[in-house]
Amino acid sequence: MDVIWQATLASFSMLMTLDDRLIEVILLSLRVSLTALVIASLIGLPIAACLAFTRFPGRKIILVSFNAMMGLPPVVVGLVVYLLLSRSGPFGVFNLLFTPTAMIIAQVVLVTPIIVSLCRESLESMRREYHDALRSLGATPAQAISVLVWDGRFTLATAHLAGFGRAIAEVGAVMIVGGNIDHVTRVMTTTIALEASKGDLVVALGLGVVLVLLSLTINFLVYGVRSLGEAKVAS
Amino acid sequence: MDVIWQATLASFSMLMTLDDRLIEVILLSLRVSLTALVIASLIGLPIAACLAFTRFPGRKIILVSFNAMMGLPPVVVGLVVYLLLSRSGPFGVFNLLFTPTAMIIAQVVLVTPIIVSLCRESLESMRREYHDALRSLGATPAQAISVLVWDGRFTLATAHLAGFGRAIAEVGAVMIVGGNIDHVTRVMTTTIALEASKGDLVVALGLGVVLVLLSLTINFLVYGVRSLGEAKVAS
Amino acid sequence: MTGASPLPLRLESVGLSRSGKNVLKDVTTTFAVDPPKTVIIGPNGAGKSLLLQVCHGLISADTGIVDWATPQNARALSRAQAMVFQRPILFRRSAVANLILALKIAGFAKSEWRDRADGALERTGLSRHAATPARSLSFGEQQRLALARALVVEPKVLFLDEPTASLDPAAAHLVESLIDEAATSGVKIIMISHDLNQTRRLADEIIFMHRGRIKERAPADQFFTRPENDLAQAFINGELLWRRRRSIFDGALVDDETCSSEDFNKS
Amino acid sequence: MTGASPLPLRLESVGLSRSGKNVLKDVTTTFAVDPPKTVIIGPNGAGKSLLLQVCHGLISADTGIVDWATPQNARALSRAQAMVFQRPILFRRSAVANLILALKIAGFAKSEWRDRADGALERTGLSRHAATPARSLSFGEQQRLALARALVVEPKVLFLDEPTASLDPAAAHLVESLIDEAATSGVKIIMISHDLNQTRRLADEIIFMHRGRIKERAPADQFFTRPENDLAQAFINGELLWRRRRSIFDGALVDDETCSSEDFNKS
Amino acid sequence: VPGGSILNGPNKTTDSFITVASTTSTQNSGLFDHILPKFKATSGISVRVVAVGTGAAIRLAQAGDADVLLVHHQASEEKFVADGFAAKRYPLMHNDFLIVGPASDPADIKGMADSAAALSKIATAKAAFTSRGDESGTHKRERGLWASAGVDPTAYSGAWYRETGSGMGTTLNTSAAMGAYTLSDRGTWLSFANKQNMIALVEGDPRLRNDYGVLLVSETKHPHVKTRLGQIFIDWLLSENGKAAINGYKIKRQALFHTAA
Ligand SMILES: Nc1ncnc2c1ncn2[C@@H]1O[C@H](COP(=O)(O)OP(=O)(O)OP(=O)(O)O)[C@@H](O)[C@H]1O
Ligand SMILES: Nc1ncnc2c1ncn2[C@@H]1O[C@H](COP(=O)(O)OP(=O)(O)OP(=O)(O)O)[C@@H](O)[C@H]1O
Ligand SMILES: [Mg+2]
Ligand SMILES: [Mg+2]
Repeated sequence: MDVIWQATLASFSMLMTLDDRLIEVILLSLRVSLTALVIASLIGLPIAACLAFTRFPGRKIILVSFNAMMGLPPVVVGLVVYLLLSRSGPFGVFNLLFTPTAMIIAQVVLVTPIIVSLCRESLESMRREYHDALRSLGATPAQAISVLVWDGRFTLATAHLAGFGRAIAEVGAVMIVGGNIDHVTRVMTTTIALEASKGDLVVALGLGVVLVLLSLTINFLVYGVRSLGEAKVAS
Repeated sequence: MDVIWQATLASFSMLMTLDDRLIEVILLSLRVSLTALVIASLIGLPIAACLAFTRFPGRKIILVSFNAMMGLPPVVVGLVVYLLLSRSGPFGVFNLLFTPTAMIIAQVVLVTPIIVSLCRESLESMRREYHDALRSLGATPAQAISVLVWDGRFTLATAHLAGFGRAIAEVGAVMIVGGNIDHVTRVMTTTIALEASKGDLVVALGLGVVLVLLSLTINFLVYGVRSLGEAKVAS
Repeated sequence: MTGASPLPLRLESVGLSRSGKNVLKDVTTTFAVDPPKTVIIGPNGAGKSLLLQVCHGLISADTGIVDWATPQNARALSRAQAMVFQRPILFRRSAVANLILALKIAGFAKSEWRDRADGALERTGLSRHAATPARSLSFGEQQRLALARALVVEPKVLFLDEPTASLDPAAAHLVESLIDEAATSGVKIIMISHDLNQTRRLADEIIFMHRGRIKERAPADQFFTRPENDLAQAFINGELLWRRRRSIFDGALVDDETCSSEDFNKS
Repeated sequence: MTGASPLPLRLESVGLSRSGKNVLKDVTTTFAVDPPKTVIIGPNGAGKSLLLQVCHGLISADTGIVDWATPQNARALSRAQAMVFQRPILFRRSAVANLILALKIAGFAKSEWRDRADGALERTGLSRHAATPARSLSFGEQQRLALARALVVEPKVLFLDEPTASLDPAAAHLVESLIDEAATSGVKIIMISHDLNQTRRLADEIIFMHRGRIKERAPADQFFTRPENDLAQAFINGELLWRRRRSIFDGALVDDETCSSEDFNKS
Repeated sequence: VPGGSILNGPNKTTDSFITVASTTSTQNSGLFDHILPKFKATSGISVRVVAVGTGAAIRLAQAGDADVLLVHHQASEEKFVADGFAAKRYPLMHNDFLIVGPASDPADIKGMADSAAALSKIATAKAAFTSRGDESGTHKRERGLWASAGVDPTAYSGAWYRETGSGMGTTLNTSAAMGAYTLSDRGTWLSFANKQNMIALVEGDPRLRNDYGVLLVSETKHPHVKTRLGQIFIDWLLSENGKAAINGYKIKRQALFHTAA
């Protein structure tokens, strides 16, 4: 138990001193996970909107599949991305293995289903409300989707936070495709795993606390923005 | 790329033959993750309902914290549970470390925030609709919550699927607190990680495919039940 | 249910603001068991619905006092009241399940649920819709179901927010007679209506609201024959009100931002 | 917007079922530019709202044909129409933003948005609520905003589902005159109403519905003076309808499961 | 541009680097952190270490995802050469394995010189023993020792014999919490911080010697491999400077790795 207490102290001294290595690792974590989130959102949001707004045969199957893919095992995703990016794989020539790009790709695969499923759920409940009005006004699908996205932006933000949480906390996939190479692909979670395997539990947990604080900060920031915005358009 | 193809074949032959070891691992995975889900639901649903239905100072902070905790890093959770259950830890006397119980505890920690956040979100949107009617009828908090949970059961099911997906796919925490001990605490994800570290990618991926198929099956089952039920009470 | 009526309900200097606007201003009034039927009238946006919700305890006033006479616990107090909202709020269940839920919450014995619910559906003409999901009923049917749900728990005080707005003439009449029946059996009715004919038929006393204030409160016959407030006077002249206001205030009448109701009174 | 009217709209043997019930049965009728104002009346649950939605294209009929005369593309067709729903559906934006969104979707030039929106708010008496979130408006204000949103895009055909149900008498009058104005300028009005006085004032022709069927369609004066269908006759006698039906059918009238309307006609 | 990607990490300005596939034992011991800065200083070449299980490391090298392979299982390394994935195995350094366990020592093996005999005592006592169980170099060595002891521990798998199926550090964490014996390499053991009440019990048996080899991935199998830079790295490791760096890595004044003289 001592260890947990020491780790908390360690995390604070880490945050106080903020040495270059810690900053490097934190920044890489943020860069990788935020980039992955943006890409996942660019891919996932249109898919979610289409699934929410259109009806076609096989839609339900796609929809349930995306739900199931929220539970894709990171290690499996890591292995598949590894095989694709490996020199002997189809995209080997791009030399992406063991780079941050590879980690971003893996996280995009993990985060996209979360964005699709949660955004679809919230867009769909908006759609139930708005559908008749939008149809009646003669909105094109693109117009309708943009209205749904805009008026549902606060719930969509929550979905994105869930996706970001998954990305920043994830270790299995980035470990495999990034290789946890010092100064190149070492992020917070892989550092924690490494320190834990060295038996240095204080450092591992201290970093863990830093990571959790980071998540909390981002969540509170988004929450702040959200409640400022919501106050203006309270329903 | 070959490997992916081989792995798919391997997964089918695994499923065809279904040898005892595979069954053992699958059953343990299901047992651990389903138990964790049930416990997380028993803890999380009442919390979600309270957060959705009551207003008290500090509520928003709790709410955002649960949102942030959806991104708890599994390795960190694993370490903390490890320290708590370790011989020298406060609960060492119970001898739970490296048992399925320890894995369940770790997964409960990971899954509860997901249940709380997603269920709260959906209960809260139900509450916005129902609040005045329930207040007007003079419902006690317990009655109100039971109405919200019952009428929102289909969305709540989705939240539970997301939690289950997280649990069954998770490796970082169960590896640390379970120890991946053969015949005792070896589940699907830890087996996959082990096979991957042996370099046996075909088996690793094959198991991955089995795991994904399992998730898909459960999702489609729940979906089937859900749509049968929804048809009856379409709004 | 059994138990004494919690009336009278006393409001003193009640004020409420929304988005910086004062939507209820200095409302002081009392609702007693007698007269049985009080009808609140007034133009759209006068604050009628908000006042009803403040009385019913759904909204707490920003300033002032809302006070029930009988010192009862909160639960008994809320069980003594029922409300029909302007926009019916029905549960995602069948029509009959909506009624049964209300009975269950109100603490009726399980053995009575089905009979009471069926009786309420019959009285509101919804028997053939018992098993229909409440939310797929037509708007008028929904409004009647909401009324059935309010009546079925046998409240002491019944708040009704335009309960017949979407009803066909026959159904409106049916509802009026149900309201009358309830009042006769001792239920206090506090109701909002836009239909002046209906108000004439039903009301024992009338409250006229405008811009968040109670402008006049009078027994029904007196109100309709000799309203004291000139805005009320204009209002009960029905379509004349519109013309008159238009001619006096040059088209700024429904949206008379330029002339506060105070000005109007002075004029 | 510019463009020719897509009328006449022809319905042939239109049928619709919900949860196994036939809620529209064999509806055959035509809506032409003339007469300008058609009012649909009938008891709650008659299928009026569903019929309007079928006409507007929001629900597709299960059987039969719904056909516009002018072969226009779907988009132009839907832009030529507007509808006010019985339960207003407003966007989670301010009142004025609701109108601007409608203008944007209808393809008006950006430079005109603000002026047109402000004009529509003024005409419906909502200027002082321009910045209020649409969903916190009072019910009557919401209904007027929904009307403003339908009018602002200058449709050729206007579907109105009880647009004055929650309005105070003055506002109802205002809305009636707005409808009249629109009709005069060539907009086809197809409107549902429960208010027989209003129907008398506004309607050029009347459609009477009962139990999913059109029972009678006639010019307004003829309908009110000499209705052919006896159900319609009972209906326009207002409260008499209720008494008469009660006396004949022993209380089973609003919920006359026991006597189909066919029986009624024969009687 | 080596690495090919625009997102190539913080030191994308460094245009020369090589990728080394190695085992967790070398990384966890901290050896690389000690020697790589020295190599970078003399050669200007960065070394990117991907530390995984021995099996996975060999796979990486076979797939052409690493330029240099540095592991500790001689048989696999020789097979790697025989399969044509490398021209030659260079013996690099050695350290040793040791049996560690709880200070209470329930099987009473402390100070024994014969590691196989120690294992049979553990088996007789049915004292908890954690095995890597991951086909790593360490695991293979442990199985060899059991064979010498004439015990088939897998028959007791799940009882007192616990196969953790994970890396050395994780296995040590498990052992510490469980109060179990285990076989560890000295490097990981010395740098391991979560020993709790574990101590070294059996060491010095010649059968516990642990040899590391280094191999350059074949250019003929994988033309893109950075043969020149990889060879520079291997040459430096084998040079006097390299040896001095390896031998100079100490924890608590104890050297972790020894090169051939
Ligand atoms: N959140 C808010 N922001 C701004 N104005 C508000 C808000 N909530 C309510 N209002 C205003 O308060 C006023 C009173 O509303 P209320 O619903 O009580 O009116 P009402 O008398 O019931 O009208 P109606 O006859 O249309 O139902 C309205 O003008 C409404 O716009
Ligand atoms: N999903 C459904 N299941 C069962 N009945 C349905 C369903 N949807 C609609 N109905 C029924 O269809 C009938 C017609 O509904 P509609 O809304 O058109 O009535 P209306 O004439 O507009 O009545 P109102 O005057 O009350 O608005 C109603 O009796 C309604 O209960
Ligand atoms: Mg109101
Ligand atoms: Mg209707």
